[in-house]
Amino acid sequence: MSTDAAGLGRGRAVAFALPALVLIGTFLIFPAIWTIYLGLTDYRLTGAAAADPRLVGAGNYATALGDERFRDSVWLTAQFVLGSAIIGQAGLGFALAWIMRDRRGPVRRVVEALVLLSWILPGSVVAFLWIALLDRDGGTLNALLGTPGAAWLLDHPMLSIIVFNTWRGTAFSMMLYSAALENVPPSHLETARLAGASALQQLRDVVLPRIKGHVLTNVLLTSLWTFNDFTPFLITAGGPEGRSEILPVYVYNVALRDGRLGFGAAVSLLILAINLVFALAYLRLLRDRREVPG
Amino acid sequence: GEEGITLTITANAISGGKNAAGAEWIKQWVIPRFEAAQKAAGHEVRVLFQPNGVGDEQYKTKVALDLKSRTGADVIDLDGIWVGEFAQAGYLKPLTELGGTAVETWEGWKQIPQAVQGLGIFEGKKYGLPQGTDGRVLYYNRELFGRAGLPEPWQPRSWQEILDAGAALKRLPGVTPIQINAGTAMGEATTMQGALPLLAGTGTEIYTGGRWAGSSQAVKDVLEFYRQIYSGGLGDPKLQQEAKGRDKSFAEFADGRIGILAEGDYFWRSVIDPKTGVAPMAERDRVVGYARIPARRPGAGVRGQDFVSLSGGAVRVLNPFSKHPRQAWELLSFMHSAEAVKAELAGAARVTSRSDVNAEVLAADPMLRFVSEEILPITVYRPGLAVYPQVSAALQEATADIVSGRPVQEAAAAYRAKVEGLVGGSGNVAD
Amino acid sequence: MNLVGHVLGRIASAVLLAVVAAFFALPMLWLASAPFDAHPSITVSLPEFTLDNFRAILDNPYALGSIGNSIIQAGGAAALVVVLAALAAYALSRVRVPGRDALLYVLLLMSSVVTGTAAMVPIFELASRLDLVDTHLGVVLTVSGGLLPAAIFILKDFMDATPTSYEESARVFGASPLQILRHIVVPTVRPGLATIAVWAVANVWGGFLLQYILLRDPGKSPGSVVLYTLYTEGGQPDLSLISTFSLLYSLPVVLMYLFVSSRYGFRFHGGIKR
Amino acid sequence: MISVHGLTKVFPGGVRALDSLDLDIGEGEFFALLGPSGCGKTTLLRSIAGLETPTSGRIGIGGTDVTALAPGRRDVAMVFQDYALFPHMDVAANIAYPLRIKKTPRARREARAAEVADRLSLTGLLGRRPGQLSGGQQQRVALARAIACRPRVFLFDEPLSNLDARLRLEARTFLKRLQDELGVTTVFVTHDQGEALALAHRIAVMDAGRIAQIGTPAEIFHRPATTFVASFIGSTPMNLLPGTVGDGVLHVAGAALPAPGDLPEGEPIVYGVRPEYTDLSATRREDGFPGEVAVLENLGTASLVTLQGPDHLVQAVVGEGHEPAVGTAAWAVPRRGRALVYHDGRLAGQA
Amino acid sequence: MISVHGLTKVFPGGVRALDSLDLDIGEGEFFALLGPSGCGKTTLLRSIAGLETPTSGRIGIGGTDVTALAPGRRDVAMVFQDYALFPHMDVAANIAYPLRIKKTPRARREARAAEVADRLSLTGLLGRRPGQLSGGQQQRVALARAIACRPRVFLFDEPLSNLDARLRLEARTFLKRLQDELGVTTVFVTHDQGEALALAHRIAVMDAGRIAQIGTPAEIFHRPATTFVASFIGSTPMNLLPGTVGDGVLHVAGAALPAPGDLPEGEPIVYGVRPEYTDLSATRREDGFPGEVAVLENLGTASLVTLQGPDHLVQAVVGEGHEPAVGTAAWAVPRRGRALVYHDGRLAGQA
Ligand SMILES: Nc1ncnc2c1ncn2[C@@H]1O[C@H](COP(=O)(O)OP(=O)(O)OP(=O)(O)O)[C@@H](O)[C@H]1O
Ligand SMILES: Nc1ncnc2c1ncn2[C@@H]1O[C@H](COP(=O)(O)OP(=O)(O)OP(=O)(O)O)[C@@H](O)[C@H]1O
Ligand SMILES: [Mg+2]
Ligand SMILES: [Mg+2]
Repeated sequence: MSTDAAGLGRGRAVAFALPALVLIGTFLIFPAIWTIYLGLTDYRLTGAAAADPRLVGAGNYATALGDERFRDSVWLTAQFVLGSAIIGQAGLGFALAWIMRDRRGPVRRVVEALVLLSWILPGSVVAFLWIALLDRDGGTLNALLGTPGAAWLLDHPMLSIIVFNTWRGTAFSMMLYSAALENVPPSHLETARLAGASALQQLRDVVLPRIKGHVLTNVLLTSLWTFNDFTPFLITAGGPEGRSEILPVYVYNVALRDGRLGFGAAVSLLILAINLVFALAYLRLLRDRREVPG
Repeated sequence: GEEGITLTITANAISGGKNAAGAEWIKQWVIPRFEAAQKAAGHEVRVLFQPNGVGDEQYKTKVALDLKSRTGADVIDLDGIWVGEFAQAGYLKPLTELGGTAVETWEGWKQIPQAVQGLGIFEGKKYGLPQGTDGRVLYYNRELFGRAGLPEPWQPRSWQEILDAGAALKRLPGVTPIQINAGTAMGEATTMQGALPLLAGTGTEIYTGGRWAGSSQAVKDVLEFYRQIYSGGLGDPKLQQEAKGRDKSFAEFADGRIGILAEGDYFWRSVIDPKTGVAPMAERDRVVGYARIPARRPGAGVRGQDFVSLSGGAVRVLNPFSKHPRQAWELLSFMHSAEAVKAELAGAARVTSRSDVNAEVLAADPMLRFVSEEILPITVYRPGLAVYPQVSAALQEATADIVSGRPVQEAAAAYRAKVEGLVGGSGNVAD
Repeated sequence: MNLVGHVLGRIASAVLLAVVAAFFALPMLWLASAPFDAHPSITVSLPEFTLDNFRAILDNPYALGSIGNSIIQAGGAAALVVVLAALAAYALSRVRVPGRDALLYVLLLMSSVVTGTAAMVPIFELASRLDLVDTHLGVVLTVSGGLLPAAIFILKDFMDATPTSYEESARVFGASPLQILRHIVVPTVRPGLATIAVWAVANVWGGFLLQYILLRDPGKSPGSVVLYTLYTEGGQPDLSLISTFSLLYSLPVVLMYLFVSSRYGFRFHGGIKR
Repeated sequence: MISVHGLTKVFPGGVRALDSLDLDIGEGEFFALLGPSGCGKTTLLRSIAGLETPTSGRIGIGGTDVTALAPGRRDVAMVFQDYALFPHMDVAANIAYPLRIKKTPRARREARAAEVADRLSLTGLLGRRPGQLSGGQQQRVALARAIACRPRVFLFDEPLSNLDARLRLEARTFLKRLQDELGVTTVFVTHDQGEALALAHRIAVMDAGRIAQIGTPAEIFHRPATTFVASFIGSTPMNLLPGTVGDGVLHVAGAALPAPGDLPEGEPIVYGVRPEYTDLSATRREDGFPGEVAVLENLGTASLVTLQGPDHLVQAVVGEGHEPAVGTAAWAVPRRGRALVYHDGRLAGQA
Repeated sequence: MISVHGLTKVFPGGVRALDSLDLDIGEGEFFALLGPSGCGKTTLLRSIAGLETPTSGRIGIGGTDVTALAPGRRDVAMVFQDYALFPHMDVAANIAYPLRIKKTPRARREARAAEVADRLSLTGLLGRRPGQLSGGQQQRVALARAIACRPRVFLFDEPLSNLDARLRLEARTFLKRLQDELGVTTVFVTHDQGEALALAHRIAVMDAGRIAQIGTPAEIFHRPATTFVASFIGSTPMNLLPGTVGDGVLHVAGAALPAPGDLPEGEPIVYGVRPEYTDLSATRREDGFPGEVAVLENLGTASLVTLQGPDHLVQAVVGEGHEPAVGTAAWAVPRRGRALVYHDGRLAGQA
């Protein structure tokens, strides 16, 4: 007999989780460990190093950390994550959830449908849509703004992909925050209103403390996904001159275009490490929250 | 023994998409005829075609992964530039090791000029059969030349004459005088149509005698030429940065908005062809002129030439892990027979690897005859080594630097530093 | 509530929503106009109306079939992910296993890296040793491995939020754990399962590189791979084909969205709670 | 102090929660709103607070029309059913929150919070978070927060319903004393009639968005104006039995009872008598409702007896030691002058 | 029928929810578990159901030891406080669920569900979802589901606490009748003493994981064994005043009262008397507690008067029409024989 609600018990719980764990183990952990090994070699897809890769130890890591392009790429990725995941997706997603929290009817349905469509349309299609939108000559945006010839993707590549990714991923945050806001007791908001609190004061004093957990989940997942999002490659290909070469694009260029798989694997692990730092920072914040019993 | 053999061909071609004609040729012509011929000879052979329709890098990756795991098609299409790195990785073996004596005695060798055979040769061994080759020229718009008061036909003899023509064209409103590919967005097109022909025009090759060109005067001269174009208002720097810049340059040329464009003969055949081109020019034959790419100064080119060019091309190789290498060779050589090559062209004109076919099919197209007769003798091929793509990328980055206004000296130094890193130290870099 | 302020607030939020709707709709306009345009360009314009593009795409030997393949692969992966993630999330939500949360985080982090380019060689070699190259199953299994951690992570939040008294009640009546899962838990978290299914489909639907590398027979290629073949020899996009195919190729996910949102509604729980 | 005129609230879905409601509440009054779930009590309270925009009608507080005023500017304080304490703030910060919003200097508001906390015996808890408090303590913190900003009006929405039965009784007495001392006008929503009777100066019984009766607890208890109010008030439900008038006598559930004057002959009426005013007789009585003892419920100092008649149920309260045995026959006899007769649902006389 | 021996439950966090508890419940008994929040009532009920694994001790049902048996095999039915109706099944499916698990053929279980629904007047609701039912209806569906599988034991965890005050009273009578008719052994958890008194054959009052007293409602009400039970039972809280014994007389809050025999001299005692057994006198009385009338609460047929003494509060219930004015002086006189004297927290005598 067991103490959990469904009477699963450890044994059956393991049996329930096992199929997923086996699949994850085979198609995730195993390749991951292999990738770690590759990261220690000078393995290439072709050439002499493909036939006979040499162990280079931490050499790839040293090379990456010493590579200006890698460091630039880290910095661009930080901008990308901060701009599109944290400010863009989480910010806009929250704003939408907040505005629509007590709205019903067609307006909400249309806005939600559009936001969700941007999320579920296939990446390759979406890339075309944005290239068409931002094109220098025939782009719809230039036609609309009356700025023919404005080369958005060239003059503001980061801004373009940040706006793009905001467009692309806001749906997830919007849904999550909509659910979160339903958990904020209306009586708390109303207590603040009765005390005369402004909308901003209500957000600060009532809403944010309440949905901190959701904010953390959201920021964690969206930054993780944004960190590893390859779709911007389809729009700017990392250009011009690497000015939008975020880490996934960097890895793609290194591993696929240049065929340096060992080095690419090492960089992937560095990305993992950076992600880990992010996650730990979030969890740290979370632990701070947990010291406050709710 | 040979009952029920299956052979597979793969290529980056697919019906209804990329290189559709090539795919159709394999499916409609090669497979039925080869199967019939084998049947006639008493062999039961089935041939399958595995089409692809993706970017070159992805195709290359897939083929490499297949070969790495000792699987894959028996006859494989490859870019000639990949032969070296594939061979080094053990993904390819010399044809003679696979096809046996039949290889040596194949009738086709006699028809393929030695220079063109080089496409499939690595370290002196033949790994593949070249499918065809091409050459780079300067295209110019005769109408614009006329309006700018420039002579015509036009054949510049030095870089300066190109710049002069550009200066004249600059006076026409809405016209970009010169488009020489630069920057990383253009990818290999920058190296093929820009940096390497120019480098050849200074008498240097990117890789000679086991060493890679560094920040030599030659490289600086090339970069200086770029600088003169892009900071002198003769080229459109934006075009060099867009992801789809090359396509756009095609469209602009077809539109009469570019004066001079360095491109391969592919541009003539497939881009501005009045009927089948992607950016068709109805008056191509009347409006578009072409000229050889001059050396920096007369006589300053490689081998002391006045004019230079660069060539590339695809090859077909045998899979070293094929279960039926001899039959695969039969299939491969069948695909390179004069009859097959002619069928592949399907009436179109293109510079093939076979002289006998060229003589026949190029008769009607003066431009391609020009390439075959005037350009191929002076052309240069790229080194088929694994690091070449990265050196090429470094070169592209150097041109990108110039386009975005960085001084020649700095761009050259940065390029040299990168190359040293790539090729394993300064010992492998010239100057 | 202050009446004037109320009205002003309503107007402001309506304007903002309109701007947001326009922002999200703008890029999609092209998809609505180009497929019907006899000469599509990248500019959105009133189309010179024609259905020829559709005829042309139907002539493509792989186009329609590829959408079927996408449905098989995305549907298969979504089904697998939903079933396995639901089982695992339920177990993890209900039984305290030491290190459970740390494990989930580590898997989540790994999943993002392993779906990247660098792990291509290991994944390909693995698939080729398991004889999964050029099979739908290979694609389904490899993408599922990458999607499962996040799916478990999100679904666990749903499971945590359902009251345990339902399960206890069923248990007192003698229901087995599997019966409880089938009769009680699955129906109550159905919106969550639907959301995860849509998320999984959307993720697989657009995936290109992995699918391309794992498949040989173009008759098995999904739409994302076929979309890339719609280029001309020179690597130029064939806009009439691409726009039309994009529309057809997007249609199933749009229909799925409409179905799911009308049937279950998109609903998220969430928030890392313990 | 509070005057409500023609207040109507129709929710977007079409629910008419308040239906042209009029109400006047005096200065310093402790006023209870009583009624079944969904009758509009909360809506009325929230409209007074300004949290709902009325569809039509006017609301005045202290002589000024506040209908269009924002809630924060009406000078009212509200205590919600769930207390709405902010979980991330400690007790002191919770109490001082309204003052913080009003930009009272920190020292002043801390002093004030301490003073209020002292009055409600919360001093030892100032540093705790709401999650670390018992239900009764949470309720007092919510009260303290409402008191801290010294509003003109208190609005309480079922502040006791989350407490357990024992605590509820204590909190009731506490609340009553506090209001007596502070003398602040208080509107108090409840669906527990015992609470309303015990606490209020006056009670409004609501039904479907309208007011069924307003009066002092005694008026409401002893002379409920309608059968609805009658059925609602009382710690045990009033017996309400259908009958007819004939020859000046009421014929109700097998009993013949004296009728009050001026009832039309032959009309159907409803006869109401509280179990507390119903005596049990073990012998047959003309003026008693016959039945068999079906259920016995212990009320502590008394017992509630349920008689099952041929087609009616009657309840009576009997004192300690007088409980009949279950299954025996008995007659329930209404005490003289304590019964109420309703005609057309409205009070028609006392008998 | 149910026997619990030495039952101890320590939760992983270290909370000792049950502390070596013994209990025997007879066949067909309606047994109430009463106690303040957190005393372990739910834990005991869940242990009987098998939803908690006891740390030590044994549980028997109908003579067999079920301590290690899975909940589904104990033949008990439980109604949860939140009813736990499955939201995605209609009423019929909910009621039939236990039979579906027991693999009863579809036709049989539908018939049985309809029969049970009829008995609980749910027939018209069979096609509805729980979300479309009122609280009272939901409660009846939960009962019907429990009844449908004809278990040996019913376990109810505060089944009335989610109903509003009015419904609760009706449901109480309904539940009592139902149990009388079915005669199934029933264990009923509540923290409302009124409910326990009204419904149960016997009551166990729990305190901190132990049983403070077991007895019939009358025993518990009239002779609470400890001050804890005394303070917990009664619809108005019992007056419990500290005092001392001296010269055979009790000195309590300014009054001198006769002491019961055998109390040690000079010891501190607690004097308990219910407000219902306390009379008010407007004139000074030696045996009365002096005070000033501080609060008046209307109880309907009576009023509760709170007297504020120099350092004590005393409450008394006065009949209609006898309410004193607030602020006047009065003396609260315990009725003879109704007062209880506690020494060391345990009942020491009656006075
Ligand atoms: N925001 C809303 N939208 C639509 N209908 C509502 C809303 N709020 C309340 N109602 C409806 O208005 C009516 C009155 O609701 P109200 O909350 O005032 O009742 P109440 O008397 O407070 O009931 P309870 O005792 O259950 O709290 C109900 O029928 C309710 O369903
Ligand atoms: N799963 C658990 N883990 C740890 N402690 C628990 C758990 N369940 C209950 N407790 C603790 O055990 C004690 C008894 O809890 P129980 O739920 O039995 O009380 P109760 O008498 O039913 O109270 P209430 O009237 O509030 O329902 C409480 O202190 C409670 O905090
Ligand atoms: Mg309410
Ligand atoms: Mg409990």
